[in-house]
Formats: sequence, C-alpha cells, structure tokens
Amino acid sequence: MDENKLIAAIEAMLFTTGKAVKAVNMAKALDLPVSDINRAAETLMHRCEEEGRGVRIIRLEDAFQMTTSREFYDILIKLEIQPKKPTLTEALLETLSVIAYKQPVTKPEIERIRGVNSDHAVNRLIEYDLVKELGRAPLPGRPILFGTTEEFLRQFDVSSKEDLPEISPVKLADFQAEAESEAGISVDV
Amino acid sequence: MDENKLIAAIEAMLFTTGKAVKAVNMAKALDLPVSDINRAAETLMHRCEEEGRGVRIIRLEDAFQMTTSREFYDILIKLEIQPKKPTLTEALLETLSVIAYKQPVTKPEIERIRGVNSDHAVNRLIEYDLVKELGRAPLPGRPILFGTTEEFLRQFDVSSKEDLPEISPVKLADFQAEAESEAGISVDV
Amino acid sequence: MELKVALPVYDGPLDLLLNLIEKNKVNIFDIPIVTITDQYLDYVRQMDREDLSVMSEFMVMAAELIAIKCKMLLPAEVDEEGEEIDPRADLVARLLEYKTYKYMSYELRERMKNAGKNLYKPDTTPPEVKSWRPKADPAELIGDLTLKKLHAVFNSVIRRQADRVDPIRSSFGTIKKEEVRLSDRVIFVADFAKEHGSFSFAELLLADNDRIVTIVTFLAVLELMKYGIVEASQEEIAGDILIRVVEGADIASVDLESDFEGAS
Repeated sequence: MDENKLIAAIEAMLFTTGKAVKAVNMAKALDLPVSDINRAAETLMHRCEEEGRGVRIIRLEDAFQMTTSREFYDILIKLEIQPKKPTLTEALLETLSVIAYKQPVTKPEIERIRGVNSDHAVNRLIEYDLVKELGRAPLPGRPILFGTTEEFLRQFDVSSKEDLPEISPVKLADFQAEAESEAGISVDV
Repeated sequence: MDENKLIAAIEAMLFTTGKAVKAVNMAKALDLPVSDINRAAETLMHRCEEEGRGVRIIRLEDAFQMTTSREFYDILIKLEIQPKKPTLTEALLETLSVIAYKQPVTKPEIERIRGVNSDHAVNRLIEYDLVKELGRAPLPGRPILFGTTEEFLRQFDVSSKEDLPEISPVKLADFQAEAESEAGISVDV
Repeated sequence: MELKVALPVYDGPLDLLLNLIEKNKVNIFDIPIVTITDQYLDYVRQMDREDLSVMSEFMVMAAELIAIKCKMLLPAEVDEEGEEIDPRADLVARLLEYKTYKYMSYELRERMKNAGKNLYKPDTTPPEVKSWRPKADPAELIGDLTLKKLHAVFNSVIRRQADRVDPIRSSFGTIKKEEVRLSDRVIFVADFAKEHGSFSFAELLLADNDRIVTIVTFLAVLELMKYGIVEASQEEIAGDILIRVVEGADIASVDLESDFEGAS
C-alpha cells in the first residue's frame, strides 16, 4: 500500500466512525505496524493544517480523531448543530484540575488538597465523562483511584495526560493578577 | 471569503453533519448565493477524487454529502469487527456440551435439558462450524437433529473421539425410543 | 428586619484564606496570622449556618488558625537541626498547593473555551459494515477447552436439569434443605484462588455445580472481593467473570473460619 493510499485509508476510517480510533486498531485493520499508522496519521494531520482544510486531525493519547477546523465554528452553529458543552463551575474545574495533574488520585487526597468534601464534584465530573475510576489504591480501605477520560482530552484540547499545560511560575504570577482583578469585580457586584 | 476558505467551510459542514446538506442551507449559513456553494462544492468533489482522498463528495439533487470512498469498505469492515471477536460464552459452551453428549439431539430436547430457549446459541454454534444439522427426527413435526461437526472433532484430540457418543444408526434408533419414552414422561408432567 | 448582605461565596476554607491574603496584599510566606484569623472568623460568623457540612469545614480551618495564632505567642519550637519551626509552615504549604491547582483550573478553562469550537461527526458506519460478522476460527474458539472440561459442563447442565424436574423428588411432600455454607464456599474459593491465581467463574464451578452452590459460590467471591483478596471483571454483559488474586493480597491474613462462622 503506497503512502498516499495509506493516508486515504486512515482518513476514511476517521471520517466514517467520527470517533477516536486507536492507532493499534487501524494497524490491525490494515495489517501494518503501528508506527506506519502513526507516521501516516501525522502526515494527514499536517496536510489538513497546511492546506487549510475544513477538517483537522487531533491526537488523543494513542488514538486519532477527525474534527472540524475551529475557525468555522461560528458558521457551523448556524447549521443548527448543537454542541453539547457542560458548564463547569469553579468547584468542578478546581476538582478536575487536581485530578488531571495528580492522577491517579484518591478522593481523600483530592479533599486534602481542596480542603472540602468533593463527593458531589467528583460524581458530577464522572457524569460528564471527564473523570473515571482507574482502579483501587493499594491502601487501607482500598480507595478508588480517579483519572481523566478521553473526553477530557477532547474537551480541553490536550493530546495526552502528559501534555497538560505546564505549571510555570510565570503563569502563576499572571493568574494571580487575573484572580485579583476578578476578585475586585466580584466585590463590586 | 476566498475560494479556498469557502471550500474548507463546506468541507467542515459536510463532515460534521455526516448527512446530505442542502446547498441552500449552506448558502444561508455562509450568507452567499447558492451558485457559489454549488461551484465550491463541485471543486471540493473533484479535489477529493483527484487527490485520491479517503472521502468523497456526492451530489443528491440539490444537496451534497460527504461519504467514505468505496475502495476502503474492506478496511472499515476489518476495523469494525475487532471489538466483536467471536467467543464461546457460557451459554454457547453449555449448548455445545449438550449437543456433543446427546447427539443426535433436537432443539426441543436441548431446551428441555438447559431449561432455556436455545435458538440463538444453536444458530451461533452452527455459524461457528462446531455444530451441524444431521437430518430430521422421525417424530411429530420432524424436528431437526443436531450434532457436532468434523471441525469440532478436529479441534479436540482425534483420539478422544471415542469419548463422544457415536452417531450410528443404532444410536438413532435408541434416540427414537428415548424420545418416545420422554414424550410419554412429558405428558405425565 | 435584618439587613442581609450578600456574602461572596468561596469554594472552601482554603479558597477563602487565599482571597483574604490577596485582598490584604500580604506575602503568603509571611501571613499576618492575627489579622487574617480575625477576618476569617468575621466571614464565618456571617455565614449561613444552615448547611452544617459546609459550615464544619470552615470551622475546622478556624480552629487551625486559632491554634497557629496561639503557637505564635509561645517561644518557637526547634527542629532536629536547631532551626526554628514556623507554626504557619504547614498552612503555607497547603495554601500554595491549593493555589497551584486553582490557577491551573483557569488555564484549563481557557483551553476548554478553544476546544469547544471543535465539532465532531456522528458515526455513519454503513449498516452492512456494522452488521458484518467475521468467520469464526474454530481453533481460536475452542482455545484451551478440553473434552474433559466440556464433559464437566455437560454434567453440570444435567445435574441442574435433574434439580429442576426431578419426578421422584417432586412427588415428595417436603424438599430437603440443601446445606451449602458460605464459610465452606469462601474457603473453597480462597483455596482455588491460591492454587490458580487467575481463573474464571465458570472454571470455579466446573468441579461441582448446582444452583445453590453457584449462588453461594458467587456470594463467596463477593466476600473475598470485599476483603480485597480477589478482584473480578466482566468483559461483556452475561459473559464469564474473570477472577484474579489481588497482587500482594495475603489470603492467610483473613480469619475465614471465624469471620464466616454461622454465616450461611
């Protein structure tokens, strides 16, 4: 199978299913090594960007998915496409951030960091398919370990758990200023 | 909006809906005349063909739709079947054991022994080439007799064939007698 | 009528503390504990007392602040190296950790705003592709199934049938109570687990199988899961259940005999 055809085959699979498809599954379907799939999918990814196509390829851990190019969002919602977006409160975002950066993490640990009971927040995040149970910690009581889902990667534009935005001191300072101005606004209100 | 961007916008619309989209609706979303949409969609159609992409654009009356290029159907099938690998579930295993040790056996008899409807299990075992029809029982309604296949025996040690009841005319006669006496019992119940 | 002032809502005591520190424009590493504690208590006094669980979280922190305030008044304790221990150190560490995650959550929110503009497509795999079924490979299907195992399955089916329609027994006036003790089954499963490590529920039943035994064995597996000795998984609905001994679990550590005495 020549490279162009391989790329087209990957395009066909990603288009038809519309879902995140694991590179290893595409490799099996095509009877090729996973490395070939990864290379060809990356090529397709770059091609979509360079040619300014209406679709893009995103990477989610060891899977690929086809999505629309963001620049057309405003046009697309006019076609009555209702994107489902859960609105996340501060408490949920905060809990999610602890889980994302600390995963795998137990509920007691989340509550220690946040200083508040987090049952509701964790349950809601699971309901939104942003967080899932990963298993149990080898600790007394065998507490459940939580981590983020593929849906989390999709909704937060992260290609893998290792690829989360870095915690940098510069950013922290920026956020501090931002938080202060936000605090100022909320006082006025 | 330049031509390339218009084409990309159409591509995004056709992708995300996955359905046929009327040119007039796309024209409304883009605030452009329908003729522009038709022209750009045709260009996209030719581009997909010329470049041998994994997707195609088809025209349906006054609408366009993005579809998978036909040549990749086989690959899609291979991708699709991976999650549903056939396995011998407990129900199948049970049914197989009854057929193996009671053969030749009718479906009512299998169901009497297992206590549950076994249509699905028997059909699946036939599909898996582990069970086959042997003929019909000389009973009212002439029910089909089932037994194991050559393939079934091949999969087990050939020398262990003696461990399984042989399908002989004598056995069939036995079965008939058995079935008749069982019919008698079932009347009692 | 009491004048109600809308209190800003904080996500918890740490959130409130961080806000007080920021509002007072003080250094997080040198918190003026008296001022901050007073302001914190002020806020807590105005809080709605109806939600006790929320209230209690704020009260715990209030107690901690007061404890730190007291320690600040006493001569400083020293650690093994003779360094003075700042009573605020633990609190500062907690605040910093909390702050980090809080700020990262703002970053995540930004990303969510952008990623929300990605639109996807429903699965449009054609039905003929979806319904296509692979030709089964009998060798793979049979796997490590042996004729012996198949015979055991057959025997269990027959036995179950005999239990269901037993013309002789069903003519008796009473049915003898079957004695299957949970404790016995727990020990049986534990022994089986010790020997095999990882096995399926069906395998567990091959040796001996009737309805009551199946049910009690299932309960026994649940008991052992509760004790963290085994874990179970089921790939598909109504599929076989895979049971594994939990890594590092000590079967001997559970006093099976006494724990299940009389439980049947």
